[in-house]
Amino acid sequence: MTHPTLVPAQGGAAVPALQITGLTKIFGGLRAVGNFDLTVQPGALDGLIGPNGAGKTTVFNMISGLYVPTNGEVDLYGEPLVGLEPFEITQMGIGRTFQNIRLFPNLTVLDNVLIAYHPHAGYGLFDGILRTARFGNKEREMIDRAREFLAIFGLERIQDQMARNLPYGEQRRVEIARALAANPKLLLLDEPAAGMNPNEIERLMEYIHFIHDRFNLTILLIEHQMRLVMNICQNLTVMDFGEVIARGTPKEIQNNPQVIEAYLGRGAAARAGVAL
Amino acid sequence: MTFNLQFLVFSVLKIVAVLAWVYFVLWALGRKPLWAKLVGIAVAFGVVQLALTKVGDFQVMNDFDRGLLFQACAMTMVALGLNLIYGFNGQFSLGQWGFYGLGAYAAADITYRWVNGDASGVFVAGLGVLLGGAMILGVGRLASGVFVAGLGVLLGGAMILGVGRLVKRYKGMPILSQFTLYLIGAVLAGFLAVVIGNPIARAFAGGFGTVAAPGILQSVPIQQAVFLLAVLIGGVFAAEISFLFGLPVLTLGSDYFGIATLGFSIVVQTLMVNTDTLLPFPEMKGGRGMIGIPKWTTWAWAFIFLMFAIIVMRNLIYSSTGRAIMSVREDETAGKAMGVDIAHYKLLSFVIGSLFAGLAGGIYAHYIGFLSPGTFDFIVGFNPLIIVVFGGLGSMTGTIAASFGWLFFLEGLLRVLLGQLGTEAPTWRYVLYPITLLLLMLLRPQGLLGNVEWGFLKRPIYPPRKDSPAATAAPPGGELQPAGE
Amino acid sequence: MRLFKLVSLIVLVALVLSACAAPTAAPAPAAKAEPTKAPAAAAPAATGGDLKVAVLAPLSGAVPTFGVMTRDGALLAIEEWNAKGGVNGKKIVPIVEDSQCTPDPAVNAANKVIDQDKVKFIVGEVCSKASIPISEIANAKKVIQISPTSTNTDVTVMKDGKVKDYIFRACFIDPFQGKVGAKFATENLKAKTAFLLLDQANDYVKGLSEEFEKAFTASGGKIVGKETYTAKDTDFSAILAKVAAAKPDVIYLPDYYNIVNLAAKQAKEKGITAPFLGGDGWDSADLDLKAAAGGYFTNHYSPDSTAPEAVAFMKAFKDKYKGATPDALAALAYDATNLLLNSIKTAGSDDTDKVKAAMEGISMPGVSGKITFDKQHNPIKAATILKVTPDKVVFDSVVNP
Amino acid sequence: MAQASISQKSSLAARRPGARFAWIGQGFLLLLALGVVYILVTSFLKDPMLFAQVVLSGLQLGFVYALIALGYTMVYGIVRLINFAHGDVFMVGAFVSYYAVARFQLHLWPQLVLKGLSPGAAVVIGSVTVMLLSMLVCMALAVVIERVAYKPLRDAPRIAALITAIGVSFFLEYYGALNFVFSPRFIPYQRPFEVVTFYVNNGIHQLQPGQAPPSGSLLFSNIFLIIMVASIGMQVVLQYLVRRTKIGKAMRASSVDKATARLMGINVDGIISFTFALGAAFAGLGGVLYAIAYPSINTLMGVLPGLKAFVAAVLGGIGSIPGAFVGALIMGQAEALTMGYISTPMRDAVAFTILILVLLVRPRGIFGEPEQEKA
Repeated sequence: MTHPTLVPAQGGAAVPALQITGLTKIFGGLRAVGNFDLTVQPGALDGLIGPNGAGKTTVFNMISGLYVPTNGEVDLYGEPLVGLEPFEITQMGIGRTFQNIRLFPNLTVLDNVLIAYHPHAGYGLFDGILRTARFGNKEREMIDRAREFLAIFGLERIQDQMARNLPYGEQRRVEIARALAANPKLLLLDEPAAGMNPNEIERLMEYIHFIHDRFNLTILLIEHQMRLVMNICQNLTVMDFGEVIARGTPKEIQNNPQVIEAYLGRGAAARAGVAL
Repeated sequence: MTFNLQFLVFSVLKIVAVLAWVYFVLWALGRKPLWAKLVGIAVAFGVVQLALTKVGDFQVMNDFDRGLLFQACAMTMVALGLNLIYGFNGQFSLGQWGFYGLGAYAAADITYRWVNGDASGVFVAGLGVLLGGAMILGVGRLASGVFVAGLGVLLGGAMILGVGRLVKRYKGMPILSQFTLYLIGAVLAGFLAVVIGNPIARAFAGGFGTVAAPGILQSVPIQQAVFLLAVLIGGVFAAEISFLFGLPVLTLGSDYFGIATLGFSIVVQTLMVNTDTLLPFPEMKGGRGMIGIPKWTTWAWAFIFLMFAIIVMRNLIYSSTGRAIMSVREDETAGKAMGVDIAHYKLLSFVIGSLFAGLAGGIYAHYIGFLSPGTFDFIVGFNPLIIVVFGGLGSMTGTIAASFGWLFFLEGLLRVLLGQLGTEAPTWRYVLYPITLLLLMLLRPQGLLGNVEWGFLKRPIYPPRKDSPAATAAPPGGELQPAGE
Repeated sequence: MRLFKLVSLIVLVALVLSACAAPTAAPAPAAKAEPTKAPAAAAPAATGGDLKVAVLAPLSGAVPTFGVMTRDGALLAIEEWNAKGGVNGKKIVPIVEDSQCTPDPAVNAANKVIDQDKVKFIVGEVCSKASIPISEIANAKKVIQISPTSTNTDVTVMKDGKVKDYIFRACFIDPFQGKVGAKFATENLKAKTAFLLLDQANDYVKGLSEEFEKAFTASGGKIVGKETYTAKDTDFSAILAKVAAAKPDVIYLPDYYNIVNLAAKQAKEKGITAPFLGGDGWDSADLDLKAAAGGYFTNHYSPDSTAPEAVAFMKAFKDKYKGATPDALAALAYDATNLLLNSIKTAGSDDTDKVKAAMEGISMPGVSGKITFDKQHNPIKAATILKVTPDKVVFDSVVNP
Repeated sequence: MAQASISQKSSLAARRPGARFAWIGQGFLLLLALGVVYILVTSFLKDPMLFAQVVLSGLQLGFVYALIALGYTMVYGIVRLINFAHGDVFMVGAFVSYYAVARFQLHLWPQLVLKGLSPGAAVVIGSVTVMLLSMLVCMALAVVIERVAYKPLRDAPRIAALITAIGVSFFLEYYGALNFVFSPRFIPYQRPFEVVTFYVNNGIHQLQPGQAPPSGSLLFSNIFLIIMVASIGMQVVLQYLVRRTKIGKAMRASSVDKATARLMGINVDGIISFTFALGAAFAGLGGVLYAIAYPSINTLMGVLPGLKAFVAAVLGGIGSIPGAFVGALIMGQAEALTMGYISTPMRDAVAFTILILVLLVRPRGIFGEPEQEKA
């Protein structure tokens, strides 16, 4: 996929994986996100945090094309994304999960993953209808690949179950696996630990580390669970009321009074630290 | 009036036999080696053919059953198409009946003209459909090769052909603009088809001979070929109209789409009533009904098209395209995030579904030999929806079984039963029918078969390869337990 | 348990709904048909087996009222014949089927009675769009079909102009009534201008108004306007506003009484004084006399006619159906059935070829006048003009085209 | 910032080059709109009186549709069900009033019981009694239908309830058409009061029976006024009920989130039944008024008005009460003007074309809240 790029990529070698500049979204007069900037370096595992309603998911939706930004730029490895259809953005290499898990509930786990392979199926409508040799080969290949892929996540034993019948934790893992199956360069995780108990969060952290290393991914995640964020993220960006209020390493953020204020309100800043 | 138990028992048995036959067909299609498949289909075909044959005075399936059978075949195709649109793609459509009607009228007009020594139907409609198709597909798709290039040069119809490409090149064009361009293209295509098709048709006029001495073009093989062509053109015509209509309208949400498609059905019926006044088709006779359509549908044709629909449907569903179609039903947003072009697959399933309806229309028109706008009333148009829901949304087997079962129940069993019960009883047919409908829906809201599939329609299994590499790196947290389940 | 609850609730609804209407002693009595009873014991016994006659009528679908009337008329005729000992010594067994005024169910019904019940004689359908596909099947299988009310010429004639041998009809075809109506308008009403109201989708209405237009303009009249409506319309005010603006001498509305009731009533309320003129579709006990008062329509018989057949029919129908007044559909179905049974009697057998020949040569006094068939199997009858007064429909004149 | 927005714009244009062709679609719509305006303006200029008369008849239709549409929109708003049986409840309303008037002479009771009442008041009271009776019967019927056919399916797929709605509709139509119920006939309706026509021509005069109004006068009837008053009145009552009362609050809560509403102690099933009953009451009233205005009744009479009213509700934005009203008025005008100036058979086609075009421009109807995509 080549697209004419009118905005030149910055720098020669060190093109950031994700570069967001001046991103703004206004919903009928309400500024959900304003002038948001973010740079994620290749191979990073960064976090985006902020209190409820800070506009984090809106940012994700703009990156993945579900919302068209009112203003601003999103570049993936120098390629501008704004204006593309969501499916095109996915095909350019952004995978994502959702805050409230969005699997295809009435399809099997295997089918869920196979849909992620769809853009690279390698055969078309007529191959499918006529069951050409090409269909046979590619389909077989795809299914084998999906199985191997599921095996990596230890999901092969549930591959023929309907997604809706899975327990919550497995649904979460299937969703992450499905996002990875699309072979993204950048993975967006929207509150992966939502609804998990501390024990599960522990495992999830290992899991995220594992996929980060194994697939050589760049990951950007939204999370409320500070323990997870503080433990695994390299850089954090904090949002409140649609604006960036702080950036830095987890350490720096932990001690930033502005952040504490955003989370706990004025006055609580003094007693902070423990909560984060 | 004496009560004839025998008829009643036969009617019940017939329903059972028909369902058994459907099961057999699906089982036979599901056999592995090709020859076993073919033998199975041939047997399924032959059994019915034999039952339809009159040996002396004995005939297992009389014309009453034959009629039900043909109507069931047509209904199956319509309902399968609707199941693709609604059951698999999740787009609540009430317009299927309109496309059925379009296909029926288009196909009927072509053969009508042919038997009356006018080849213009085939050529004008055929060219129109081809040009329209070329316009929709645009250069660089299926029709990219000799055909489109040749015609494009020949006709100077670059504009028409280009619409698809134009739309593709200028991404992000608003749907309404795309629609307008396609509409202009379609009108031009129709115009060109008339201008070019008519002279070609006239060149064939000599071949028809007279009524007394039919020419070569009225020989049976050519008539059959024209019939096949007519049904195909009817189907493709319906599909193309569905493309034009679906392009803007599919952007609406589920129920809104449903109402818009209901509107489409009603508009189509209005046009049918006015074929001889607003539209230039005096032979269709508007509300009076079109007579003189050759009754060329044989069991063989009905069976072939039925098999066509079943096989295409199944192959489509169990392919990557099918999974993409289903992802739209399951969760559009997640589908987008997985790289599925939602709009494209909505349109695709709508067009294929309408194609089935259009083909069914052609089969129907040449079975009954008479078309009246009354047949395509929107109230009757709820029937395919009822059938699809009865059979189970998203179950192909359910749709097929329900189509046959529904017709043989409502038009078969109920008719025979109530006919026996005196002269007042037949008025109760449409009282008992909704009660049955209510009870069935209340007892099995998910449809009779839910999502069970039989034989051929079962999901194909690809057993894991023996040499499949074991998971190379066991993931941490593999034993993730459900949270608070 | 749930099922039981549901069933009982459904039954409850049914009961309440019927309770609403049950004591049928209203000013406008409902047609209360009953299952035909066996012929009275006093009747001479029919001995020679059964003769099955199918009655195909739209008992559901868009026009169940026409279907019920047709069925009742036909059943009355059959009952009378059975009371007289049947035909050729055979008891007549009616088989009623619902054909819904739609091609598919009509074809299924026809196939069922022909193939399953082995019927050789069909009375029906009401609507042309159902009668045409039935006629094609019946003609191919040498089954005699007589449609009481399908006016479309295509019913008895094939596309190439050949007459379908086994298909007849008992009603006027369109041209005749249209001509009579036009003649009456110009000569008796001295009308110079006329306004046409027609239903594009109804071939009966369309046929009549086309013929009326031809005949009316040929005799020097002028059509000052033409408006279409559809059968499901109830609001005619937009159309009537145009009629009022055109100020015609007569308004030609050759549709069934239900449309006439609505249109004429609204016209009266709009102060339109020009008389309405129509066809035999007006003839019904349910015609709103106050609304249509001052209008005229062409018909084959007159309710106050003194012809013995008509008087007897009116009485018999009222007796059998608890005071219901027959309409044109019932009268025509009655005549159609009688034509058929008379022909079978004349032929002396139920061989359809013989019956067909007998039918072609028949001359029978019917409720709707003396009936003979022309070459295209259409009946030849004289037309009467009836006048609607606020209390009753009265005979006005006889017009020969 | 300025820099960023420029670069963004140029980049967007590169990504979406087709966006600049929006004028094609807009032009298409504009051409259609111009065509409509042209027809309307020329028709108006040709004969303003006729035009006004046509508009008036459209208003009458529109007000009746509004009454039925209220039921559709309320039910859809609360259970997301297209209640196809609603049109048949409307039909039952008309029949109940017919039997009340023609058989039991219910409309005459004030004259018999309350002697000394002025004739005018007696007619009013009698007619209102008939209407109330119809409304009550329809309410009861709707509650029974809701309990039998819809409630057991509340957790089933939405389509199952839709199919039962179609089933109930068929049942009412064809069960009603049985001879011992309503009979299948087209019954001339007997009005509880006489329709009086007035004409406007240098003041308002009453049109005497058999009198032709002077040319150039505008006609309207008392039934038009009654329909208008009833329709607007019911609209106001409903608005008040929904906005200002406790039960209205409960209705709104249930339509937003049934589970939460239940937790808040709202009897959601009761509210749903109430909504059905309320809608049916309006439909019953609509049925009586419709039958008085167009006095021929039949068991299938509810199908088309029901469908039109539903379309009107969708047009206005289903779930929105003022939307149903405005949508119904638009539908009425579209029908009357098509009948008057294009061609009657095209009426339904025109109505649906308008619907589709409106939905394309405003996907949730005129008053509908645009749905924000949740990700």
